[in-house]
Amino acid sequence: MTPPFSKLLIANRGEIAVRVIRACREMGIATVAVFSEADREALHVLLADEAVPIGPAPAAQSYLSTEKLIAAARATGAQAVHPGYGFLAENASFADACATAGLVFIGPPPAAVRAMGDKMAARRVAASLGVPVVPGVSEAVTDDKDAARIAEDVGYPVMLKAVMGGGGKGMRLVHRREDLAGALRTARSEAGAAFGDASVYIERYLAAPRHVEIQILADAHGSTVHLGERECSIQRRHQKLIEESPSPGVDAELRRRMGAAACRLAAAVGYVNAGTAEFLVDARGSFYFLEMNARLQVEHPVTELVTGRDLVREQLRIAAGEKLGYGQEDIAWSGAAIECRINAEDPDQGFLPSPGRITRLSAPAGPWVRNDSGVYAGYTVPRYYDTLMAKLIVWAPDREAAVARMDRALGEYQVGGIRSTIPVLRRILRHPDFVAGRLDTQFMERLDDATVPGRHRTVALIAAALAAYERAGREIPPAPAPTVGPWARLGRPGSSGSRPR
Amino acid sequence: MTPPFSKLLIANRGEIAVRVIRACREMGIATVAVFSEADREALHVLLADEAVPIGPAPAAQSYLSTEKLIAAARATGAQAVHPGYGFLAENASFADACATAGLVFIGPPPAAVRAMGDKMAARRVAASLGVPVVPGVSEAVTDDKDAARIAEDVGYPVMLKAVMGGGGKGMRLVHRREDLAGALRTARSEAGAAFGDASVYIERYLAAPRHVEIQILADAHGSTVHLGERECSIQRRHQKLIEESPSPGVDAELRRRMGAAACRLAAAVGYVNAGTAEFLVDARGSFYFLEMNARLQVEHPVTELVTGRDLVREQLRIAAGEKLGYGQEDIAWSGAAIECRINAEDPDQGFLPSPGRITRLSAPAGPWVRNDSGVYAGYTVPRYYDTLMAKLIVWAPDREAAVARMDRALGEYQVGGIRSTIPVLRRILRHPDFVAGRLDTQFMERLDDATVPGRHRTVALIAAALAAYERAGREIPPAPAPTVGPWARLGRPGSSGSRPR
Amino acid sequence: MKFETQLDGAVVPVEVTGDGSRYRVTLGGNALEVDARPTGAGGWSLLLGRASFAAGVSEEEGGVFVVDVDGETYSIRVEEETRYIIRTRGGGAAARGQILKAPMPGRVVMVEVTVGQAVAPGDGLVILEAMKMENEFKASVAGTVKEIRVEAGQAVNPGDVLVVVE
Amino acid sequence: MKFETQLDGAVVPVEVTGDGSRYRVTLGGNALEVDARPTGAGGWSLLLGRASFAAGVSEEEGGVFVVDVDGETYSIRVEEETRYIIRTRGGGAAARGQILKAPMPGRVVMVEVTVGQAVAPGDGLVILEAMKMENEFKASVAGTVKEIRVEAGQAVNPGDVLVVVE
Repeated sequence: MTPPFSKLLIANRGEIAVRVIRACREMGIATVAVFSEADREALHVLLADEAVPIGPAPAAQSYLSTEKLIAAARATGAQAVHPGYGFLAENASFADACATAGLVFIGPPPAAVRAMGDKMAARRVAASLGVPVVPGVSEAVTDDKDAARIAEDVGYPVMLKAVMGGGGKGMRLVHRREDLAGALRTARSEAGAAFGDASVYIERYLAAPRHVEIQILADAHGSTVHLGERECSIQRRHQKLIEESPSPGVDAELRRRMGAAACRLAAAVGYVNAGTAEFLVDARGSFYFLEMNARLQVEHPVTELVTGRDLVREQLRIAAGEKLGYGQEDIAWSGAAIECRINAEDPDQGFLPSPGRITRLSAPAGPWVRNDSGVYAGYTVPRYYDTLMAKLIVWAPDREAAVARMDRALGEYQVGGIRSTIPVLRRILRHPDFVAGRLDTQFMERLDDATVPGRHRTVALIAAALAAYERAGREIPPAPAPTVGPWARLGRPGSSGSRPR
Repeated sequence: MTPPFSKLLIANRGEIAVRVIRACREMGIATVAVFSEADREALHVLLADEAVPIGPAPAAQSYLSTEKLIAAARATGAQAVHPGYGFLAENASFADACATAGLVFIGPPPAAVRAMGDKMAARRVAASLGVPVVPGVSEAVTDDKDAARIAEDVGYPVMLKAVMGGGGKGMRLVHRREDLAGALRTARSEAGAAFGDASVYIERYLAAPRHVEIQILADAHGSTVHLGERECSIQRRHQKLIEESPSPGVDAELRRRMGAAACRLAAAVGYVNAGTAEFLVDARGSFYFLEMNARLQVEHPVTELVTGRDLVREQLRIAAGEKLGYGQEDIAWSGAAIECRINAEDPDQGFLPSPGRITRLSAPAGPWVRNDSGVYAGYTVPRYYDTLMAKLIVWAPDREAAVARMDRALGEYQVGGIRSTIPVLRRILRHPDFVAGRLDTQFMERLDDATVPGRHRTVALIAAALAAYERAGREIPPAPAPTVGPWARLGRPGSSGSRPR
Repeated sequence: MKFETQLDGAVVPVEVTGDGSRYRVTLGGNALEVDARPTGAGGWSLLLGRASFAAGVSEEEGGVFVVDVDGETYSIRVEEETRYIIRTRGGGAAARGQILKAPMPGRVVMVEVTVGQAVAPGDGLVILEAMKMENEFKASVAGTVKEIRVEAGQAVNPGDVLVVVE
Repeated sequence: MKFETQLDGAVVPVEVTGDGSRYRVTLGGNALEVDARPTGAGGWSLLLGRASFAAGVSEEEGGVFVVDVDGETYSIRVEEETRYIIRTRGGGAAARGQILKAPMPGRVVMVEVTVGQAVAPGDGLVILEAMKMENEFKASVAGTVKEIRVEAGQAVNPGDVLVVVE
């Protein structure tokens, strides 16, 4: 195989930068990492062929700086830029800047990015193609009286959404008409702060839908295929925690219909490269288009494992102008894949971020276990970027075996020094609704209600006491605080430096 | 799925014990590890539900003690015993002892083990079924005159092989008739010492054949299927280093013929469970049966990755009396898989064993990379057992991509504190013959002749010098040896405890 | 050596004796023989009789040991018994106020209270941003805001005092 | 600080100056700026200009540093320059004999020579067994066996002297 490029710059960090570096290495493409001052020791820097510093830790001064990224690409002679996800991945101006600098942007054409970035415009395209959308308006509501009338038409409860939104910001669920005005105010304020555009629109709220998305690939020669769906209903505050493919709620016929809808949408906006159409699916199996993500998704590996197709490799081939070389009839699905997101968050404290040094890291391995990680033992997770550390992905011939395999793999995973989502992921995996495939976007609320006693309390107490005991034997402990009175001078076993028996 | 057993004992150690534990955990089967005094901290002990000590480090007093293994199974209430490979895996008496103790032995019936353990008998069975064998005699040669006559008939060069042999012991290649008597003497002596049976037989020597084996699965209800071949020609001293499936030298027609031959052989001896028929394939694509391995092979994962079937799970299901549930027409192959053996050996010093503490371990990960390991960072590889630490396995849609992926993965693999086969594996992967699929059992001799200069000498020198520099800054170096004369008192930078600049 | 362990509000006395790899651990009155081996970087292999566990133990501030075992995580405060007695007696009349400390490195987005303000449990005190997530920290007691030691935009480190409520 | 590095028989002088993470390494006359960070457990991230390398460095006995980089392994002896000069001058007339030491823990299978026996380079001296493999150690010089310090069946540790040839 002749590499489609000789050198590529990855305008990202963390596990996705590592993912792209690995694909490039396998294709014979030299890689350029960029890094902020917080990321000199990040894994993507260690693994790349070259690494270029691009400024201070805050992303606005580094990973979001078009100027520095283009300069780094020029300085290293890179021919192409992969934006990963997040940061500048769906920023049409960045794609423009790459083109201007003579760099191939690994993603859709700027026009398609723009067409899909405006959620209202995307809704209108969908509606015009006969792809169902959630009932609501296809234009921003600026007037509160209009909003009240529309909400009545659509029917409460309604959802307010930012026109340029994503990631849950600027979203508000409104149950009663008297709450509408206040919700409009806060939604507009959040949207303005987050996206520089305060416009919001109104949609009917679907209770407990599934969140299902379709992966598409389109080449620059007019071929578009879909690679089936991903079930992404396990979310907390609109952040996905577990994804899988196929969806237990999608059969071959629904897959065909949703896939065809996604391909029609892509073709209509001149989409090229990898993209994802997001849908809500209600309990009756009706689906509603939400938006198109003009980038590689975090959860792309589950699609890779059931189709056997390397999506990053396909992105690079497509961006280089190659033809897909296969049609929809060549896409076959085999088995079931599940992904769990290993985030630096403390699920026991409301998912509080948990940056810091990883003192111990033991990743699962063995048959059909894939770990896409951006961290290593001894690495310090910086406080500046998102909490995703790694993605644990498994494949098995069927969903039941995949759930069992993921459960096994999570049991082997240990991250010490900071907290991770591993315990809550295991609780989800063992929840009867998850096991049965009864998934919807309200799942996490049901989980929070379930009290789950730990199974290994005694072992944990023993391990903690042994660690304390061995530590006491090694060190002279600090004296107790001086304010506590006469007890302070009494028997202090452990202070002699030798271990008391 | 109802687990076929509630509890299973693994009569083995290392990566294969870990492999079996993982399969059991995914099936809901509780696991019992056994460990010698050298293995208290081994990974299989850490991962099992229960662990039972079975004696001193030497295998003869622990892993080869039928009595201790049966006692451990009884004490823990295990219902079944998985022997792994090596140790007692092909010991019919152990299988008998399990049956007597009411334990299910995960492997073929003792009669089939015995039938295949005698290489001469297996040859005769093959010949009677019309499965080609390497030209030679099907009985042990006891008389040197008979031997001379047979060797003339077969034609020099000839190979002497131990009747009860395996692993290269008792094998001698004889090029000229005047060397025959001496070779017979040493082959008999080695065979007697290794297998307790000095019988040897004579075979025609095939120059530079491929070593190709067929995986079969047979249930207790008369169904036998094959799962295609594994190419195992990359060997050093009859020890496999790299295996792959499919073989670049086997096409669908040859696979069908070899597969059918393997199934006929298995059926003829009443074989049940997983087994492997080994063949030599010459340059013209003719194949010759060598022997049947009545156990799981080290290299089973490459077959798993191209067929999507979990061989350990299948072994357990079959042993529990379940039906295969599929036929030959349901077996499909997809893509290409390669396995590299990460051994504790120093390829720069003639593959000298390298036991000791692993101070640093960084295993590759990411898309379609599987690491089946029996070690971890901080673990001490004991000197008592074989050198296999881990198996690195990759899958890709085709062989070229699989080779590139393996090369990428080996580049990420670092084992510090002891030596490993990683550097030589990478040299093999990059050899033009390997890349082109020109494999035969003489490959390693060609590799040894190739001088390969390192590509990173300068970087290595810098890293070593920096490590020495930082170490000097941290420590007061020991004084030079006192015998070297007046120089000893002169300028000793670095001895002040602070770092000289 | 005697310890008091605290997990989810429960206090369990644990006594440990032994050496090297063989320990006797008495936990809530039950004595257990434990074969425990450190496996590096805070890892422990424990054999309780034949039952095998691989636990990871990390020590955090304040004598808290975080234990990972079989996909579960436990935060356990372990104190030598005498110290525990001293602390709980000496601090028997522990101030009923709240000293809100930063649990992680981050940046103050907003201080939601002013000095002198009365707060009830659950009232927001400070919003901290870290890893692109905003996290609100609330009053755990009723009282009056006595001190505010940070302002919006300021970077904080774990353990930094943010707000004091009396 | 000046070092002499030895790799595959070649001696390369290397000078290192610098601090923390920025170093200047002068290697065979070429000065390179190196940004080097330890990443834990002997790992180093090196930036030579923009070129990035992740190297693993383990120290073995005798000042030998084993460097793993990109799937390659190098054994490099590093000596502070003065020590190197002392050693090579002091030992200029190094004995031409051979002191065969065990390179690994193992068990002696066979001693193939007797004291007083003449040996030529390549003659087998001792067979050691470790990890189920037998390994023959051969004479590297012509000479006479002066001492045999082990016998068949004996367990040996790395560095134990097995045979001395003069």
